[in-house]
Amino acid sequence: MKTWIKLSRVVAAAAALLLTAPAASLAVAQEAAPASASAAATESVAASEAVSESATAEAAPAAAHILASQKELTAATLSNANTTYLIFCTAMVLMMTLPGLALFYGGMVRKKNIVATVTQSVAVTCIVAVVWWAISYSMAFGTAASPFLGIAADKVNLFMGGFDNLFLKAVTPATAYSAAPTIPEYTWISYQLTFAIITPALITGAFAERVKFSGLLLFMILWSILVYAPICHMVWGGGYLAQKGVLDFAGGAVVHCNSGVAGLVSALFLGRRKGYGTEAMAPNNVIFIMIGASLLFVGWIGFNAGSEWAGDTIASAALLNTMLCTCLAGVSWKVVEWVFRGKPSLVGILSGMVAGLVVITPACGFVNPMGAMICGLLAGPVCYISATWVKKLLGYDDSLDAFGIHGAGGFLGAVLTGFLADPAVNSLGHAGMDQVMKQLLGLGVTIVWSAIGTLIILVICKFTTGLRVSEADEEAGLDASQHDEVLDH
Amino acid sequence: MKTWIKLSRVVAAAAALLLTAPAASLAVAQEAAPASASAAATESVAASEAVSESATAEAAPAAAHILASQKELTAATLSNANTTYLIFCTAMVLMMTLPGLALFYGGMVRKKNIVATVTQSVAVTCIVAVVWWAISYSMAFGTAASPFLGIAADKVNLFMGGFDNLFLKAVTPATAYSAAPTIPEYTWISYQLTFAIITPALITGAFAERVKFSGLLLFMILWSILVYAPICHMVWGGGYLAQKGVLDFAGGAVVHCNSGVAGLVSALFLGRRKGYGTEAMAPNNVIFIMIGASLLFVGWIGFNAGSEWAGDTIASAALLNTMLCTCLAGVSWKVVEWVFRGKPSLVGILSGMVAGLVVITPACGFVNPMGAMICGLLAGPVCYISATWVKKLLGYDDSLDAFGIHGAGGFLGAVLTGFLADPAVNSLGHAGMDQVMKQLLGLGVTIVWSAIGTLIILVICKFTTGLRVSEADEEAGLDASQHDEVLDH
Amino acid sequence: MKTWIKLSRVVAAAAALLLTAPAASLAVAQEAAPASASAAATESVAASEAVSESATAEAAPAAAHILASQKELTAATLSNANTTYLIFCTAMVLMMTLPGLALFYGGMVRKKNIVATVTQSVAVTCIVAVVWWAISYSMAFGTAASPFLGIAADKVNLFMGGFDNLFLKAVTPATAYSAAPTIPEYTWISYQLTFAIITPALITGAFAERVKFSGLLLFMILWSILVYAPICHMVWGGGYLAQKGVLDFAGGAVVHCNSGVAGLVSALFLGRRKGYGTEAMAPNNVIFIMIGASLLFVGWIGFNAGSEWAGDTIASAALLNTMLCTCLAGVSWKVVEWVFRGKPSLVGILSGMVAGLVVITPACGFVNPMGAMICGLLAGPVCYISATWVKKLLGYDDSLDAFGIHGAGGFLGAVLTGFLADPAVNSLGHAGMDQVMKQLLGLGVTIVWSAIGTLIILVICKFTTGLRVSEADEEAGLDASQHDEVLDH
Amino acid sequence: MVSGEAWVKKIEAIIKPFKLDEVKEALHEVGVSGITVTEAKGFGRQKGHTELYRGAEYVVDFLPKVKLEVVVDDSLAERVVEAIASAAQTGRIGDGKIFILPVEGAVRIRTGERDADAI
Amino acid sequence: MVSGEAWVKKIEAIIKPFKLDEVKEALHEVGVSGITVTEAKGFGRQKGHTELYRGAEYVVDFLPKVKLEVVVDDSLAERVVEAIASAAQTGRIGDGKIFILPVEGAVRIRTGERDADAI
Amino acid sequence: MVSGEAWVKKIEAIIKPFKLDEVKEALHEVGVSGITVTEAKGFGRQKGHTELYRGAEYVVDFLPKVKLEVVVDDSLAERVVEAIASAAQTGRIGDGKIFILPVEGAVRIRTGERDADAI
Ligand SMILES: Nc1ncnc2c1ncn2[C@@H]1O[C@H](COP(=O)(O)OP(=O)(O)O)[C@@H](O)[C@H]1O
Ligand SMILES: Nc1ncnc2c1ncn2[C@@H]1O[C@H](COP(=O)(O)OP(=O)(O)O)[C@@H](O)[C@H]1O
Ligand SMILES: Nc1ncnc2c1ncn2[C@@H]1O[C@H](COP(=O)(O)OP(=O)(O)O)[C@@H](O)[C@H]1O
Repeated sequence: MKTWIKLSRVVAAAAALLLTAPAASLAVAQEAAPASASAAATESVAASEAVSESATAEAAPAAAHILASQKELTAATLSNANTTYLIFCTAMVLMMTLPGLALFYGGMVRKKNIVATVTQSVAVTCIVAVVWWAISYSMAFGTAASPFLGIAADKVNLFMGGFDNLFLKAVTPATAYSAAPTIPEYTWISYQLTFAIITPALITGAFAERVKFSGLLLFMILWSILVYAPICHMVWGGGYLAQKGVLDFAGGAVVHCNSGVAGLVSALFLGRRKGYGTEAMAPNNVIFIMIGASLLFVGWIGFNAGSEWAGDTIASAALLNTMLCTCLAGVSWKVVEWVFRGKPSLVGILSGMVAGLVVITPACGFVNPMGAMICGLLAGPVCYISATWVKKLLGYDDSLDAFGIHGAGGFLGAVLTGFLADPAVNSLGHAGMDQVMKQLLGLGVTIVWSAIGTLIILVICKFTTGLRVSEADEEAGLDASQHDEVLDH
Repeated sequence: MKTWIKLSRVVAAAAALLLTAPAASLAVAQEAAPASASAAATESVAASEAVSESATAEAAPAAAHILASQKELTAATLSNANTTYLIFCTAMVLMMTLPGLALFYGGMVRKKNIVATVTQSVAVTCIVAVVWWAISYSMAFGTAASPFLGIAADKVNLFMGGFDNLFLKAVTPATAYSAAPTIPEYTWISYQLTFAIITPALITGAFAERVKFSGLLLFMILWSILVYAPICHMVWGGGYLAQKGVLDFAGGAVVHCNSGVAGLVSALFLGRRKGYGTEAMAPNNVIFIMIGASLLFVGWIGFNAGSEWAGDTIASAALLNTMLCTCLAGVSWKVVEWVFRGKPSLVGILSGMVAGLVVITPACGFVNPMGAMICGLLAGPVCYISATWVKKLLGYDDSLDAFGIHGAGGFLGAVLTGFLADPAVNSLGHAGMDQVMKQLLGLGVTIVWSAIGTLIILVICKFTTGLRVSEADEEAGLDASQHDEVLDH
Repeated sequence: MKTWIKLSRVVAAAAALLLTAPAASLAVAQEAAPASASAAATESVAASEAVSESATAEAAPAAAHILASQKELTAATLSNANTTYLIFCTAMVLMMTLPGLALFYGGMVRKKNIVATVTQSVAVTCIVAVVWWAISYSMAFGTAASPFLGIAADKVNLFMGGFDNLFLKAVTPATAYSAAPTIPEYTWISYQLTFAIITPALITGAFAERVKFSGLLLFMILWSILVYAPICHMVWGGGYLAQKGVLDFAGGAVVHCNSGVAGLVSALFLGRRKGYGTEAMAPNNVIFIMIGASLLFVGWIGFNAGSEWAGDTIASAALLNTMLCTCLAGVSWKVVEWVFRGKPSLVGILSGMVAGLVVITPACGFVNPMGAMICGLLAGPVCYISATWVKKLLGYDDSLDAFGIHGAGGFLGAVLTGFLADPAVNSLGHAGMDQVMKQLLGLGVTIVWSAIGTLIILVICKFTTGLRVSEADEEAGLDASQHDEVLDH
Repeated sequence: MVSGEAWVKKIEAIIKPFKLDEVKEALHEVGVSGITVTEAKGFGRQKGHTELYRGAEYVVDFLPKVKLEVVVDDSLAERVVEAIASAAQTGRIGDGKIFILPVEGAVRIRTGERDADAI
Repeated sequence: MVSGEAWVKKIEAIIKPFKLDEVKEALHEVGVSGITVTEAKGFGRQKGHTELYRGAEYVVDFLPKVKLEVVVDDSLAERVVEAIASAAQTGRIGDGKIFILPVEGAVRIRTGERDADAI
Repeated sequence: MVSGEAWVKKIEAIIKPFKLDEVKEALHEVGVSGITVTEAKGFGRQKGHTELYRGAEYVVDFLPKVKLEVVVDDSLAERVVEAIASAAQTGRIGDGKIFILPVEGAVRIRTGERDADAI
């Protein structure tokens, strides 16, 4: 019977996800006509690239989104300032996962699971770096030159970058990636790696307190390859969604919506924790949560402003927008909580701030400060509702709200970007219902791909390594049962 | 009777503060004559600005202190290197408050108040950002164009920047602030925001373990507007003290003396914690204190060297001076403690380091390394005496030594700057008794403004939200009573 | 009898170290011939310096290793981008020690020693900064102009930089160090200071849980002067090993092998902790270990990529290599542990990551990503064996594996650099048996100097301040006995 | 006042931590109005685990337990014991123990009430 | 040696944490030379609070308490109880309880002294 | 079931923390199969230390101790006491105390076994 309940939940989830499909297909339809125009435009842009780039490379790096290829890097094109910029952004985004997210999640679980939860972030970091080097960088930022499974190379390129750059074999000290032509590709790979790390690491929040360590590792390897790399390619690697004009400055769809949906599917698939709803599951250490959230905030500057790949005006806008939206979202969550809960809590303010960071992520390089404040004002209440009421209503156990905050916040931010983009801030941005439809297309594709991919991977893990620990192991805690290592001796 | 004691203490404090007034007025008098000359000089500088700036903008950015206005930013004037510099400094100063100061203070209180103390830093961050966007940035760095309450615009400008830039409405992607003309104003606003955040956050150290959360929030909103913004404008926004030639590289007066004095007044006004002097109030976690102090140290590089707004020679001097003074102050506090206490303590060394950081703050971009060592040698003993003997003597309960360290250290540093400034390091610096008098003027005005402003705000809070929790709530701890959220379950 | 055992252990250690001497002397012999050639080359390089440098300063800063001197810095040669780069790298390396290493080590000891262990890192930071300013910077990066103890200046220069720059007296805002001619010397001093701090701080891992605080301070002062400064000069200050062509990008020999060997000698000299092998000595807080290791990882980007002193292509390679090697080493240690221990542990993965960081340190700016992966693959198992089996076998008590990880890892990395250096990445690099011999020479000299110097200093400390606490103090814990300050009240 | 006679009993129970909420509920139903709880480590038949850090092995055979203390009237003791025993049971090794100890006197600090009135 | 006769008493007190220093002083004055203290959580008439994290509600009805144990000679027991009771009292709900238990034997580990000599 | 007769004893020992492993071994050899351990702070003849933070002085006279509780059959009690006493002894002040208390009943939660069978 239990299996039955589980199955029915999974089906329900699938159904829920399909509800987004119409929106997506609608958007696809709407895009059908302009698409060819846009493709033509893309080509012409590509044609005039050699000329335009030397002139405007710095002025409009985001345009390079659509033009994915490897370029030569010479002493003349190399910019020490921009490379410096991206190296530090890399360090900051790395800090978001280690120790940021590790502590943010580690502090939220019960004490018997803190070591295991933290280990998940650490292990994901290590394993994803190896996968990135071996396979997924090529799939995300490569350019397929030969057909794959009988599909023509240009069609393959819509969804992934192919396998010509496995083990980074085509990368040399003299190459750059077309989106950031003034920066050595080595740094580009490193910076993008930190995104490839934190996205799956976010999903561990939905797995927490019941996942088997070996199962988690297998899941993460497969997910990096089958879900992250293609979605990343579609949006940032010059693939399908980039060509459709989807705006996603720093990862509202690629990182947050993607990991949030994967978290929801995983939470439904794994089922609730033993004792969920009856046992007290208060966070074991809110100070660790605070340290984690703070380092997420600080590091997110490298994530958001860093996504401009140069310390320029757009990066400056992204910086200020990130700070304003985050802080206002902290306030707006707090206010909602004060009203509904009677007292404001530290975990509440911090959750609000993280919600704000998520919402501003796709928008930060496109909107003006007033737009950022609108994002912040909505981020608090919307994510509050999603992480409290909606979760309760639907009854799934997304332990640390991977979906509640990242899924909902990423969705909200992507949509708001369509409404609020200000061309004065970024000439690539543009607001209006047409842009909103494009954003919904981007979200729809991301959600469907992520949900289906995640489900397939979960099934694979379930029947190989296994995914959930035994009841006794869950009771004893993952620290003891998975790692023989506990916090309190 | 209790009220009586409280009142008498407040009066005593007021008296103590007035003692500084003569020094200030003396300095004002002394300055009367040169002031006009200086004003003239200012004008001529302003006149030749168009010429000089393009030539020497990078060489002498500190000159821009006196020339506050918005400038146009073009692709030609934008410097990616300097923008990169300031974006990272922003991240570092943000890290000072979150998680730095939050942990530094959180570790020092008793366990039943750690969550509340940490929440104060977090909440101040959020609320100040919103206030900064709405009002205080305009007051700090705007330029009043119209009279205010019947006062002529140029007189208004001596004390605040007016209200023409509320909600950042005059800021665009193409504006820069005159002090840092190579950097987008968006980044300038962000960087200065982190200063506007940490200054009131420092005051929470004087409030700790007995303040009502709602009262604290109201206090912080008002204080940001009525105290921080004007003092910031007077020193850094081209106002009165800037024109008088007060040297304050990174905030000895604006940040530390200001918050220290506000802390003292608040501590006196609130009265001592229940059990102060009889109950054991040892820090709940010295490791958190260490993490906090360390992140303060690291982030302070962005605070001090960052206040040059470019990675140049002066920034380099500020960097080295900061490291040397901090470390020597750690040693000098330790030695004093070893002698008087019998054993050196971790909290002692860390307190010494923070004292060193505070003392070098106004001086770091003006003195040479030998000067920094003199600052460090004095920082330890002076702040040790202030935070231990003086506090004991006067009997006020400045829980975490907001005044003992930041007030005293800021004062010492500002005075030492007058003695030690080396024109070889920074052509704007100049040592001598005349400069010391200017420094005392700056300190006097800051102290008086801060003390009176703080007192007014405290009274407002007391009679609206209330300021101090009930005895039972204080006993139970602020974590439970203010936030329903405790560290240990 | 106890003294006897101790003595015999020290003798054994000395013997073990002498085993490396043949390798060293062999290498010296081999180098005898090419050395003169290399010296000639050096001279000719020096001759053509004025020309070459203006042209290629940025392209090949590592060449400057061999050409140590002070240079004039003008507005024309100053690079804001590079200065920005190095200022942030300074902050990051500082963060490695505080709070990184302090937490990494603090979490590993028993709870009764956590405060003392943390205090050691903090105190070393403070004291070394003062020594650096007064003496050791001059010895490491100065140029001796006059004979010392009757030894000619150019011979003195082979081993140390002399005493002409005590108290930084020859440093001005207009000087730069020849290796980084575009950056003010103030920043150079600061950056190198962070290396001078972390190296002795690493040794505290071998002292942990039994060292007297006063003894530790004396040890650190002497060690900074007598061991660190000369070795640093020999490799990075243009001394003997630099001239021999030893490759050490970021400190495999200077920092890690050096501190590891010093740790081994210290551990042998001090003897084991009371209860070692019988009492449970599990880490008191693996979360602190995780925070520490994570901040080491993040900060190490400033350590490794920073050692290029500019954000360029070589720095980019160092960045990517650091990330890849670290993560793969985390995986490879985990796998070994999973096989031998039955379960992977958090401390294990983190130890593997630190091992990877150590191994890639000397290699990071010379090898390509494939080389980095080879380093990472070996780092895990080799350091695992060294920190578990070898330690057990030899029976010394290197409490936190200063030798097991830093000594062994530094050695491995330096040797691998000789095998894997890729001239396409860095034109100064070159792989082959001749380079391997040079690397062994560098390691041999470092090991012998470090071992003998450390031993002498230990003897001095033993007979002055004393080195080890009494049995009762060790039982009570260093926190209470050395600092009157405990974590739990 | 110290009667010497033990009309009051102290029930001490060592249980698995995650059973605390259930046991509390059970005691509440039986009419117990006060409980004192301490964190404890237990060593017994239930096996612990071995931790290995860089070659050093630590046998962690003390497992986390929670110790409950309830002082009740003699008449209630048996019911309390049964309530705890049934609520704390999982049937797996390591479920814990209950001990009954005699108490000779009790005081409620707030009021100064004594013995049976105090509990 | 286990006499069976209880000339020695163990006084257990559950008090509010911030009263520990005062109680210690009071005991010191009565002549008590040894005390053992444990952190505890208490459940009783005093109300706790409700914590709400992202929609999940946790009723925290265990409040922080401190448990004192003092073993004393029968003759001293009453004075000890009174000392604690008066020092720990705030008059507010949750002040805690004192229990007196019989002790049948005592040993000072350092010297091996027994019973009354041991305490 | 609550017999009133105390055939079972509870041995409580306050020892120095670093002696725990040795004491556990000693008890194991005597045949004790279950121990419950709590962290405690002890105040006694052994002197603590004074902490001074920025002028404020805190006398820390509570020292870290470990409290062991072992419930055993009357017949084993004396041997248990001796095992603890000899294993925990350092001869230095602060070694701690052992107390013997009567127990009137015991239950093994897992099985419901009572009294002697339960321990
Ligand atoms: N004789 C004893 N004295 C004190 N505590 C005991 C005793 N025996 C068991 N315990 C406590 O009860 C817990 C459970 O006992 P254990 O033997 O592991 O399993 P079970 O309860 O199933 O018999 C132990 O961890 C210990 O805390
Ligand atoms: N029957 C009991 N058994 C054990 N501990 C008790 C008992 N009753 C109360 N306590 C302890 O005493 C504390 C205070 O009791 P409570 O009922 O809250 O207030 P009061 O002491 O004012 O009656 C509780 O938190 C609990 O730790
Ligand atoms: N009368 C007592 N009641 C409860 N605990 C005691 C008593 N006397 C001593 N203790 C405990 O025993 C520990 C050791 O006692 P102490 O007087 O310091 O030294 P010693 O054991 O050498 O006599 C104390 O720290 C305390 O925990």
